[in-house]
Amino acid sequence: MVIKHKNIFKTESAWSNADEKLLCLDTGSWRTERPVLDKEKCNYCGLCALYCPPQCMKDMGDYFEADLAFCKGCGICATECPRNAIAMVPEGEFADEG
Amino acid sequence: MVEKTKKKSRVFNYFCEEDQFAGGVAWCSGCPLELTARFVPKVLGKNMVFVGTPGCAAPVLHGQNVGAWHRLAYMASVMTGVPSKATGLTRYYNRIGQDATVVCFTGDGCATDVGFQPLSGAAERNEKIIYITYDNEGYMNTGNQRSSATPLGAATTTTPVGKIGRGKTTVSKNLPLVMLMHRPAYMATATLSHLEDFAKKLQKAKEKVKKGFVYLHVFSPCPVGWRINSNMSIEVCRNAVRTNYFPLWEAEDGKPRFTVEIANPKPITELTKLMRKFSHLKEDGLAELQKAVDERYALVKSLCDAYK
Amino acid sequence: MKEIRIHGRGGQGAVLAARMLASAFVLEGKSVASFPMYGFERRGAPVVAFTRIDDKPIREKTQIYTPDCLIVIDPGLLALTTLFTGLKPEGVFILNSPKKLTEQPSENLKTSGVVNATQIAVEEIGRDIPNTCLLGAFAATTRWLKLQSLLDCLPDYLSGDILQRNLKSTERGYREVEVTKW
Amino acid sequence: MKAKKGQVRVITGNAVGAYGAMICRPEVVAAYPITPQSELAEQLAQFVANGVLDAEYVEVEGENSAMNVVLAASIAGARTFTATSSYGLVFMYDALQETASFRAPVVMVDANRETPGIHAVSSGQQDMISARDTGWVQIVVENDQEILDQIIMAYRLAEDYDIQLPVMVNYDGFYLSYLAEAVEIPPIEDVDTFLAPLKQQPGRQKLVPGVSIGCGTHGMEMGYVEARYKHCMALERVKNKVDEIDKAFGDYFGRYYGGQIEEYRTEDAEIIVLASGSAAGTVRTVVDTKREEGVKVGMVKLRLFRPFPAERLIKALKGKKAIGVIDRSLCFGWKYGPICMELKTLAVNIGAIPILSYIDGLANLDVNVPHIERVINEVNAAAQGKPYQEVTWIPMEE
Repeated sequence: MVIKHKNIFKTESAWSNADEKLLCLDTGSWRTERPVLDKEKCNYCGLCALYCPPQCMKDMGDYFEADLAFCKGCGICATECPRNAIAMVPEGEFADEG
Repeated sequence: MVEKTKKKSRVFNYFCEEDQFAGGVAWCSGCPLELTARFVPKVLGKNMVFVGTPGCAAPVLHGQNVGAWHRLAYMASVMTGVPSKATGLTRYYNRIGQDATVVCFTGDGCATDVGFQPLSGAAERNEKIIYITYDNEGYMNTGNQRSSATPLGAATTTTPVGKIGRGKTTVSKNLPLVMLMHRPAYMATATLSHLEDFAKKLQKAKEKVKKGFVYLHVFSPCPVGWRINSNMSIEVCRNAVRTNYFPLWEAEDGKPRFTVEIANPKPITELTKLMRKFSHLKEDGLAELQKAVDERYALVKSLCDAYK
Repeated sequence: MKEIRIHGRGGQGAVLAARMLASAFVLEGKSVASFPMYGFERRGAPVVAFTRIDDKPIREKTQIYTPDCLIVIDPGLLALTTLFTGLKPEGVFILNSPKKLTEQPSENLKTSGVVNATQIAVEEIGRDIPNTCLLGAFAATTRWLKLQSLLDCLPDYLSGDILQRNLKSTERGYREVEVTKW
Repeated sequence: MKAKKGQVRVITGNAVGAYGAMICRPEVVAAYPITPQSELAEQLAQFVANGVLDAEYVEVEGENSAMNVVLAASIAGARTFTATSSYGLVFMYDALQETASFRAPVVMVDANRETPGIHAVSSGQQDMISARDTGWVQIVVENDQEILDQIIMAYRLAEDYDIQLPVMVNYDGFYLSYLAEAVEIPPIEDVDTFLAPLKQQPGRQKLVPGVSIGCGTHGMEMGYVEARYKHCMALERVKNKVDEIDKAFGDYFGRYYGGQIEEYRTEDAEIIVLASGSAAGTVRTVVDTKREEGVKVGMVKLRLFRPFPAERLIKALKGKKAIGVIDRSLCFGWKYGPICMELKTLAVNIGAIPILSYIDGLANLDVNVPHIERVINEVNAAAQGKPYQEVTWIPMEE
């Protein structure tokens, strides 16, 4: 038998190693809407960041901003914001951004 | 700029670790399980080992060949072996003086059904393990089939509604109370709307696990399976607490106490209206569900009162 | 034999579309085989589904590596590098997109049918479920299947108001698809 | 360099199993009692209670958990031990496969007993047979001393860096588990010496908290194929390794067992009886008496069942005129017994000779002397060209 396969695992059994390969999905592409913040209303309480399931809200010092690479557009931040400072806007509005 | 009256929420202070998961992972948008999975290591710290099993968490908790979706040590198990594997790990780490928090992380399908026997065994042996159940009241990873945590009257793909079928015909197994009867070192119910309550319980769990078995039951509604709009899943958790559908309580060494008491609970319809899981229930069905909720709450309350 | 490969995301009805297509061809006396490929089901995760049609019974049980026709339900998937691999010469391409195809996406691709199925689905069904609309576009672009066969098979899968809305969405896909010969 | 003479005790097979485990210094032990193995689990608990065995002894709520406890502890780096039988073994079935596929070097004793379906609390190798595709190494012993010695050898095999596989040491329930024989228990320091070579080998992958490494990742496409291929190649390496370890054991402790198989009076034999387990002892006696009557018969004792010792069997059986295989179990879907069925796959290498399958010794029935005499007579007749019956359920014909 002539083996052509190059080993995937260094180990005998199936082990993963995050230092060698941390996987990540382009979940940002799942979105049909994105959160848009009205900074006037925001009081930096951070509930949007705390409740965000992908925990992808970045702390910008006096407000939080969703990382659009991962935000799935679920809209929880908009629902949970005590000051209704976040609106969910259809992706179509940003289509030309490429 | 609005004058910054409020400082950042206190919950941020409970975090002792960065988010251990990659930004993009395979959980549905709006899923409370994703929040739970990311939240737990932020509070418990990185020096933990996850033991997980097929279920909604598996595609993220367990890797794909060499690739992993997070930086935590983990062991993948089938549903029959989670707390018993955790036992093997915690016993050996304890023996060699390796500091570690061994955390089982399974759904209700494993905890209340397939893996109930080893869970009960590990609890009775008071193993130094934190067992966390994310309870979405059914087998959601495989498309919303019923589990023994599925409530009375709920529609699932194996308890469908039809000319005759009216959803699940039996009341769900009350796993938190069953685990109370195992007298664990510490146990608690928690959910994602009450993050500070959840964070406090995780910190207490990390302390108490040094003494013995810890059980955490996290109410984690499934947007897809329960047909909730993805932006409403935290609100569903909140209303579950406010209707006493999912009371928040804890117990140290078997003595239960409420951590959040609802002065005047809302009717169950405040919860059921947020989802289509119960949409086929008419007044009689909703009344029956309300009765089941009230009875269950009364039982927990009587136990808490007994230890006041 | 015709081999059709459908690319979508979890929750967009790719698997259902493949099966509906098979049912429609059965109404025209064809042998069919349809199956999906995905690991765990996740809303948003890529899914591929296959449908084979032939005059004689279909015996292969493999994925489709050299499709005669590609149906792409989510325009985001155009970024998938492997999308066009194996497309047969004279290949047909059905795309759900709000934008026109300005240049030939792949040299083997001779015919393309583009329609804003998401838009039509939102208008007719009230939600972004573009699969039936794209099947209408498929029938118009390939001419391998009569529209009526598609409409006749939908009741096996849908009923009531949802059925009526999907019938309209399919018809609009059939009429409004923009067919281009490259 | 030879080991010192050990202490001799007259104890049952089960107690021997406990001693065998104890002197190998396991760190995590989990066992659930089941007839006929219970005394082993009790003896281990007693060792721990008396401070003779320093191990985490986990009183599990069932065999499935027993296997999971030792599997995980082993993956964390511990030396582990467990023991079960029949119903318990099949209850572990999913964990058995995980233990082997995770390549955890767990050592387990299986006191063989009929599997459930037809409820029976009696001896038979059906449980071992029913677990032959779980990826474990399976070895079968003949007497009490061999139980102890094989457990020591099992650790040196399982934890060998080139192997990294769990090993199941099988002995007949009832016939050995309850049989008291004089057994030499080597000093624990000598066992340490015998197992010391393992310490010079590279360390295997361990699960450590705080380290971003995960055990049991999904095997995706070629990842899965690769892991299975490595597992099967390791099983191939087991065969020579078993022979090497047997030699090293004999050189040091003075007792050789033959490794994968033992060949008893086979050099000039024309016909062979293939047997395994405690029945092989009885076969030896009948071979001797038949030899005195001028019958050129020998015995091959199968010790290694998984991986199947094909090469050694071909070498031992090539050129013989006929073979009789005594199976103490059955093979659903084949008329032959399982060991016979597997031996038949080697027929093309051994030669077109009669291979007679005998099913005997189920459910505590004896593989007794008259049965073995009948086997040898029929095989001898077949060797001389007389017609023969391919499969015989001996008890059914009495």
